[in-house]
Amino acid sequence: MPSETPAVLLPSEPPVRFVAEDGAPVDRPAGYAEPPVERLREAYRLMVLGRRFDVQATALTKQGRLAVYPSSAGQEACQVASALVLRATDWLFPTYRDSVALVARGLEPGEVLTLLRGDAHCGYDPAVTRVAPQCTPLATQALHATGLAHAMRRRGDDGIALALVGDGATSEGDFHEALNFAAVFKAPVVFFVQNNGYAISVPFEKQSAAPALAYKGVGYGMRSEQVDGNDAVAVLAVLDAAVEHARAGRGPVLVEAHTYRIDAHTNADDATRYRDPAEVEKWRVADPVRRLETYLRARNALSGAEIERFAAEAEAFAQGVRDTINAEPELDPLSLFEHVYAEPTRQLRAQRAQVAAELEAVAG
Amino acid sequence: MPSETPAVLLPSEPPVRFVAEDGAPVDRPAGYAEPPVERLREAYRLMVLGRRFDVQATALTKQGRLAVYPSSAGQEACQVASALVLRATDWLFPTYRDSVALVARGLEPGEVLTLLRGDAHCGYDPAVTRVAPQCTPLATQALHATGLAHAMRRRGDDGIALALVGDGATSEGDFHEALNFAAVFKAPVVFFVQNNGYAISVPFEKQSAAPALAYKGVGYGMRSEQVDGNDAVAVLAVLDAAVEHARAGRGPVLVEAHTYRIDAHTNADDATRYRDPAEVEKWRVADPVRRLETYLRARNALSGAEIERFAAEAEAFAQGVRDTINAEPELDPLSLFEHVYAEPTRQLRAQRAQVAAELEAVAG
Amino acid sequence: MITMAQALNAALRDAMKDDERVVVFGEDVGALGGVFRVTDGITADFGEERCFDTPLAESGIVGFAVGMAMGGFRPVVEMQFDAFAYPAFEQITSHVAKLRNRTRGALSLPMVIRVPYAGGIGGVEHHCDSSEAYYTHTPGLRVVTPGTAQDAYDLLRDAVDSPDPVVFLEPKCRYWSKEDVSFARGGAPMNRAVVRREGKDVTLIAYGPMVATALDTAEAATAEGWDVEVVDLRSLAPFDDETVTASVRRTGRAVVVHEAAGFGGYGAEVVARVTEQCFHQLHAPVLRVTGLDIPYPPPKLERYQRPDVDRILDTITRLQWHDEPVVIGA
Amino acid sequence: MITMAQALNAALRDAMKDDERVVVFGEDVGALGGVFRVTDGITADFGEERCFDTPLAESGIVGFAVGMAMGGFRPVVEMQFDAFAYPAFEQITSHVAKLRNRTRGALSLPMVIRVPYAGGIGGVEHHCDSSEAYYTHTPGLRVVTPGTAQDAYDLLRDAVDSPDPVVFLEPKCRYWSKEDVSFARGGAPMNRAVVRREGKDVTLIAYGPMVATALDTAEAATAEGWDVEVVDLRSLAPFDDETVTASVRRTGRAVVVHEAAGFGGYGAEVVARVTEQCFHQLHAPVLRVTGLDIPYPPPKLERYQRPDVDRILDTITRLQWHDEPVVIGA
Ligand SMILES: Cc1ncc(C[n+]2csc(CCOP(=O)(O)OP(=O)(O)O)c2C)c(N)n1
Ligand SMILES: Cc1ncc(C[n+]2csc(CCOP(=O)(O)OP(=O)(O)O)c2C)c(N)n1
Ligand SMILES: [Mg+2]
Ligand SMILES: [Mg+2]
Repeated sequence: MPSETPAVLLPSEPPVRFVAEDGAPVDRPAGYAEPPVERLREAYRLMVLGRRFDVQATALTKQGRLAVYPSSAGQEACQVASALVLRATDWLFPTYRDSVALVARGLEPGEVLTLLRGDAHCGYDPAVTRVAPQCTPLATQALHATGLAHAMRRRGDDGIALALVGDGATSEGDFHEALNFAAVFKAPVVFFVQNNGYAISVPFEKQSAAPALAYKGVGYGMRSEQVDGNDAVAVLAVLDAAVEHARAGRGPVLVEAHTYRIDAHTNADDATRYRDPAEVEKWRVADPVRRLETYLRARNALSGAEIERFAAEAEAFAQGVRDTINAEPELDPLSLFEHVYAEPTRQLRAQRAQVAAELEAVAG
Repeated sequence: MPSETPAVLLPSEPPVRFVAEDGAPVDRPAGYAEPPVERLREAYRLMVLGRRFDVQATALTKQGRLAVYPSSAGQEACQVASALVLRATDWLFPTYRDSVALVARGLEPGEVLTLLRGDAHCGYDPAVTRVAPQCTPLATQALHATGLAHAMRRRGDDGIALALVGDGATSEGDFHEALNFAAVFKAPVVFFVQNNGYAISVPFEKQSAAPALAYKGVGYGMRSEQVDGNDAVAVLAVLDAAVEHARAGRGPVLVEAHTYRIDAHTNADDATRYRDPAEVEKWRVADPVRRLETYLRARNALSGAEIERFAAEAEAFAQGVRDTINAEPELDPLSLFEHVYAEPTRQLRAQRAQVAAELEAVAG
Repeated sequence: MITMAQALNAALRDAMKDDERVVVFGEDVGALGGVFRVTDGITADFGEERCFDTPLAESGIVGFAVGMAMGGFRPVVEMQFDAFAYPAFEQITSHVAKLRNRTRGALSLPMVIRVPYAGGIGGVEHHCDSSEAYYTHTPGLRVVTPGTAQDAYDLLRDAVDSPDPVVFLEPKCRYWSKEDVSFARGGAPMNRAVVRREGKDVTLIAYGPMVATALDTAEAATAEGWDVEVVDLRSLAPFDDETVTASVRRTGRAVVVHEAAGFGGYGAEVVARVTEQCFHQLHAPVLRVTGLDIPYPPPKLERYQRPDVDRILDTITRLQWHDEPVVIGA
Repeated sequence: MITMAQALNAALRDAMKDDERVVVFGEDVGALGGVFRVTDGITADFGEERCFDTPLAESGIVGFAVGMAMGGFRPVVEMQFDAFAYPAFEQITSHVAKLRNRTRGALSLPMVIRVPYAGGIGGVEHHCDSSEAYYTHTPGLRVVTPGTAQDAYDLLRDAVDSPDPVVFLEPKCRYWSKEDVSFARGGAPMNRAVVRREGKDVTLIAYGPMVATALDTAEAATAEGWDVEVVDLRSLAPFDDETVTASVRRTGRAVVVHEAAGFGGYGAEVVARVTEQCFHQLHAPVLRVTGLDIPYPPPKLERYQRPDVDRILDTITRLQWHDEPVVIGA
């Protein structure tokens, strides 16, 4: 027996918004309280930091310091909110696109970029940070988040899991299976879809014919919501409510944020092959950082001096990122054999010995 | 841009019904015309035939004549409607559960049971019958139906594809991917979910928390409907409309029929391990064959003599099935090598020669 | 005397008793007890929390298990049949096998994926695949398969205890074979092969469904005057080179037997390893007796697919006992 | 001189020109031209109907292609990277490989599944898997892989023309290698291996990404006084026993080279077949030079994974030129 009527499960129409593109407040959507101003200021600070980090990381790809970097420029409201709505004991399941969310959660930027700089592992300790390795096989992590959320609930923790998913990834079977498992087991997980309009070159119209991805929720008996993803106030308000819903044991929630990928898919991509630069310009107007800045300034919640301070802080942070990444550590080829199994098998020990002998031959 | 508003895409609530459990007519649901009485009589005839076939097939498993048989007892309204709503040029994509639909479409019962009697192939020629092999890997055929529907549209045919899917199979990733591809490409395909309450032993409550599976449609931008699956009049009416929608190029449709699997999952299953016989009895009251019979009789559209004639016809049919299946043909082991590739490879020719030599050794 | 299915059931129960973190889930494993009754009565005795039915989605089951294992549980999941594990292939190959490595050991995945596999039970299409080679080629997985009820118990206990993910392949055709089983866990460790029968003329290397066939062959071979040694691999990955090569060095001849299609099958690895390591002790090439390179045949024809005593004996005959080279399949 | 990527592009275009039924689809193959630009400009030149982007779902792509093939088209689909074909594993294994057999030939599936595979391009995790062994073990599939730009053209044309489904593995690291390519289709048929370089001392058996490495090794080996023959398999399934065993019988020694992990890899089948068929002509065991049995390493360490000239030369050295037995890995 479904516990909720279909109407309750449908998302708001139009998407929830607190702040218009020009930074002016709009009517409050019923059911969502505006987050306290301190929280908004913190979001602003982290968005500035995150954007600077993002620019820095892209620059490092040009210098060959990173193998690849998928930018989250334009998605800072979503990224930062994903970190802010969680407790330290909650789990975050990010994709390759979500480095800024990890930075906002307080992870070491050098660790966040470990894999992208060409190392074999995710850099940070997921058990300590409660951040799963950034996931590349699309939508697969949504199932991990669901299982982990269920595990927390089974153990009596009140932790929740937040799974980040792209619009393209919602087309994968694993996305469907994750939502269904979550709803059936009432797992405390929030699926947060950043619909940035593209999956590499494929625009949303070719990805789905749905009125919005949030309309998928009802088909699982899951609460759903859609939100203006470039309005940090709205994203925070909606995600806070979703997290609370999940934490209270009332089941999973699907949230879709309508946002835009300002940069190419990664530094290796050429977006001019498939989209009109005018479209990008249009979305620059909806910039989430500036929007929040305007909103806070108008409310006298942010001074010019503070803006400068945050910018300077971000600059120093970027310098730190550069220093860390430029101090390239030697990677030990023999480490490749260490973590395939809890103990290297006989076969792997033999192969390690062989590589060790090669290294010695070269060295000697 | 989605072409339809979300509300248009949602299913009727409650499910569409023309005839109550006791056979009395109910109010006509807006938007669906009642099928002509001749069509209902034909449905009745085929349901009687199908049920008799089903009983016969189960009996043949007990005699070891069939390896296994998944009964569609209780689902005759859905099965027969699935055949009746299609033109000869349309394609049907059935599962292992849908033998009665194949019989209703006019396939030779001996061919329908070929695989289940232990042969290597589906028995009938899909290219001629326009019926895909009965599919076991769950939900996989929904994608084939979508691709084939798209192919028909691309060639300018006005054919459609009808994909039959169980409630359990809707949980598979392939179901999701099929619905999404269908909606994005506007493929002329109808997904017909026979929600018979169980996936082997797993009841629907453990399969999905959705208010109904038909609520999944909106999340793909797809029209959807739900129907009383034991009301042949309603199933025909709803499927006719869905088929017409698809044929007219207006996109795919998801239809869910609420029905019940009266028998165990297959002859090999023991349903008493997981469900209360009282539940089965409750559903026997909703029997689709008797319901249609009562309805037609009350409208003077079916006489006692006709009922007897249809029963006799079904009996003769069953006798034919017995005769066919009892006349066990020899299977040629060497045929195993013929259709792995268009031409057997050198390697397969060598293996065939080896088996041929073994056979000769035994024979000689 | 209990069946292999019962031995597996006992192993699950004992593992669940010994470790609160062990949970069992999959399709129809609850009230029904699994289509092969391996989980019979476990939900009734341990509760829905410990053994439960999931929605019907294999990738979902495995991915959910990954999450539960990250969350401190030790999931044992059931794939209902071999071919129905394929939807989980990405989760198994890209995550289950790699998560430890991707996190430098910070996360481990102590989980078991049980897969009833292979034929011999009159199953229809998609119900009889021998899928071992798809798993054994993937670094990060352990792959084991019992050939006896005793090993079913021992290996499953070890698999649940393993800190590494284990693909646990259960030979369907042996589910109902009966044997005395000890629950004392005194058997060989999970990664070791065992010599099931000693012999001096030729080594038959088998596993899972073919162990019994290999032993039958050894018995039949005595009539021909051959003293056949039978090695049961038990662990397909990693491979126990030591036990196998020791046997082959003793006998100088070997035949690998499996039910899976031969081409690119697991037996090829066995042949290659043994040949690399024992080349100069071999009197003849290591030969294979395998399934044909065709989709698994239907019930009425499956006997042509599965290695049997005759085919194995024929192959032993071809091991150049009289030192004339043979040319095979050329 | 054109690159392998361009040769593939030309093959697709020519196939589309010659046969209206050929359609190309997958992720990002339209406006973008594929992440490796193999489909560059095809949508622009042939229209959206013939070459189009799909939603992001690999099982969906393959399953949809099955349906289109049933409906009379000849789909050529792209999996964006090796590891991203895994979600399609069930469709490939249970349907693509088997539909003809399940319908006694009434339905055929003339479709091509293009998979950019293997490493050597500095790719991050999940972008460099050598997944050939997962496909070659599945009866009903043909599996081919070009090692040269010319073969890229020839094999892809043949694959599109084939009445059987073909898994077409494209070695990513060779996409940008340049060569003169003839579009005359005068090459060897799709199911044949070719001798790329003649030699009399030892046969190197390679395919796809390793053909160039094998040729480099042969060149380097002349300095050591070895005359090395190089066989490029091209077709992994079926395997061309004739060409390969003829070569090995001539040279008496063989080394199989591939980038995939060694254990249970395709090379094991090659070793097993060649040994079965040439045992008495072999002066030494057939050895393998393969990837390590670990998840594919990250960019900075991938050189330790991939067979290179040194490792192959070292292995040639171990081919018992002086008739002392060696014991490997024991
Ligand atoms: C299973 C799988 N298929 C394909 C890819 C290759 N790929 C990487 S990112 C990407 C696009 C993803 O789009 P979306 O989900 O919208 O996320 P975004 O990159 O826009 O954040 C693709 C196709 C992949 N990583 N995994
Ligand atoms: C991919 C896959 N997983 C598991 C199975 C085993 N199996 C066969 S039928 C079945 C239940 C299907 O239930 P449902 O879709 O509701 O169809 P019904 O049998 O009720 O008609 C299961 C689990 C399968 N055939 N395919
Ligand atoms: Mg996107
Ligand atoms: Mg059902």
